[in-house]
Amino acid sequence: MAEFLLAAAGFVLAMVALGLVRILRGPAIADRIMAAQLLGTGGIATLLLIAPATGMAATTDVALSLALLAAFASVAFVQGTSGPDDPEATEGR
Amino acid sequence: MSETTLFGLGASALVGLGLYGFVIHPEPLRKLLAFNLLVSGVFLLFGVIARRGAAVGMGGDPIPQALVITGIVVAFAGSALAVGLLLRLGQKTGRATLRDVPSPPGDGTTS
Amino acid sequence: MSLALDILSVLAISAGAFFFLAGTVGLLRFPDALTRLHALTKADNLGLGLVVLGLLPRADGALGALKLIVVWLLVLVAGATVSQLIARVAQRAGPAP
Amino acid sequence: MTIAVTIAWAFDALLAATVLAVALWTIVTRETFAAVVGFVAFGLLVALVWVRLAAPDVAMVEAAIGGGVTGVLLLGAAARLRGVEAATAAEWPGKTLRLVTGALCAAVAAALAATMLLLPDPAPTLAPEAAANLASTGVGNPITGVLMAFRGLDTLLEKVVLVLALIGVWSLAQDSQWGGLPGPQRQAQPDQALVFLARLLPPVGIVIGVYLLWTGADEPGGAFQGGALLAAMWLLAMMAGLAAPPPVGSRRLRLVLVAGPAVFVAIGLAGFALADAFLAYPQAYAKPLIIVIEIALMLSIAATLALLVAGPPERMPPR
Repeated sequence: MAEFLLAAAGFVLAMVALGLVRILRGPAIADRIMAAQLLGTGGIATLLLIAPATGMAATTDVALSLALLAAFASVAFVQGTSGPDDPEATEGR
Repeated sequence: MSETTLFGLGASALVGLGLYGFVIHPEPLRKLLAFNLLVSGVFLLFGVIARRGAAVGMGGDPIPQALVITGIVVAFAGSALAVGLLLRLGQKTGRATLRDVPSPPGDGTTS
Repeated sequence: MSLALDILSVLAISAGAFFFLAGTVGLLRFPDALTRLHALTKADNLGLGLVVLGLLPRADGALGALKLIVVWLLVLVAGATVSQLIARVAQRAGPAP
Repeated sequence: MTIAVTIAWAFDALLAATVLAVALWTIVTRETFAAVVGFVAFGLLVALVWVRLAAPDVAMVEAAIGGGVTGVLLLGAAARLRGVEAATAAEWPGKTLRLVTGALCAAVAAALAATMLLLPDPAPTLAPEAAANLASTGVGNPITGVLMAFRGLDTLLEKVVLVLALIGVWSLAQDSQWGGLPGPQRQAQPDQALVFLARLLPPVGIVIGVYLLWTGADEPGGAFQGGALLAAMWLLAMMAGLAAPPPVGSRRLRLVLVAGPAVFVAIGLAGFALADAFLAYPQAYAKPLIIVIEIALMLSIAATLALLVAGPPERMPPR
């Protein structure tokens, strides 16, 4: 069973790593954010699968904090895309 | 090849990659980004050394691991200071690089 | 009993992994941002959901199971909201060249 | 058995290759914002590597700070520098210089790799010593033991560094704005979906952060991990406009910022009287004292990290 779980983790990692090609190709910033979002979910799934496979229970806690931070980072991406008009609004004074 | 060797080689490559980006990029923000990659590589080398020291039921030597935790936080503090400095630089000079502005004095600084 | 649970785990996790495959293929092959977003949300919700379902019988204790479910719910909520935000970014940018 | 080893090796090789590919892309891509997106992905993958290196404590810190908070800091910088004139082609080093630099960096990497391969084989380790003395601290997580007791001075000084960095960032403010609110003005009408997320996530995040602090005594986790999560949640609320950043002149804010190091120093000085040295804990009270320090540290870390991201004060509070 441990072999199956680790193999599944590897498969999911391979898939989201392939999805990273979208970060590379873009073309729009939204596509890049999507690839990062998929990587976040896939990374969480990978961690959850590794936890019982290796017997390190704390791995689930890593997944837990990652779940919170992935959302946080995605929000920051979206905020960042609306950035160009932001500095002018403040620096114009 | 064991997993520590594999990750050790990867971390070494990461240090080289980060160093290259740090030297080659003209924009300070990209330099900072590359420097963070370099730092990650150094931390991972620590992690590999910690992993090799696994003993008495611990997955790795806890001392290097604790050092890395401290290091990550200090690296972040440094990055935040650097970002503050270069945002100020951008405000002052209107440019995102460190190169001296060759144009007449007062051109880029009076805004 | 434990064999049945093992089979359930394998089936659910395999199905979850398949949705990650589908999500990636969609992200790479679909023509525009909004359809790609559609593919992505399948991986987010169903892929991770099935993986969590498959892992539940193997969770260590109630706390372990609770953590798995919380992870899934967090990703679900964050995924749903962030998809909205991304869709708005994609719309603002208009169809990609 | 061999199948398991093969699968584990394939997994690690895939992970290492992906990390390096993302790092390479982050270096070579033209667009700064896209490079930062790559950097966040990189941070997440490095957290996976830390799990594979059997260091879940570090993985949590890396996920929270390396990818999360540093990523947001750099994203903000990239977004704000977008209107600023970028480097011109003339400022890029020429091809020869790039080749030479590449060769030198490759040499550095090769030297490190060679050192790695030549390390002594029964690797030197302090794990047995840490395990032998862990009982005297009362905590069960060796990393927490090292951070709070064996190398407590490092952790204390690191907290001081954090505060100094924050003073450094604040001192970049213009004189007229000293004591004001950090960061640029946010738009008044944030997205409804974002507001929803920023209402829902922080309560859960606070519970998880406190859980990580609590469990950190015996399992992986601790003040750093919990504090970084709390910082992320606070920043999320700030982004959605639900929480205004506090004015940097606020006395209460400054109290929170120095609470962690102050409690640490106070208990450390008490160590002269109660035990026999600075930062020594009397054995019977070691664990409660460590937890008190960690609680204060977590609050200070959370506030300091979030304010480091928020940046120098740039506007006066509305009156």
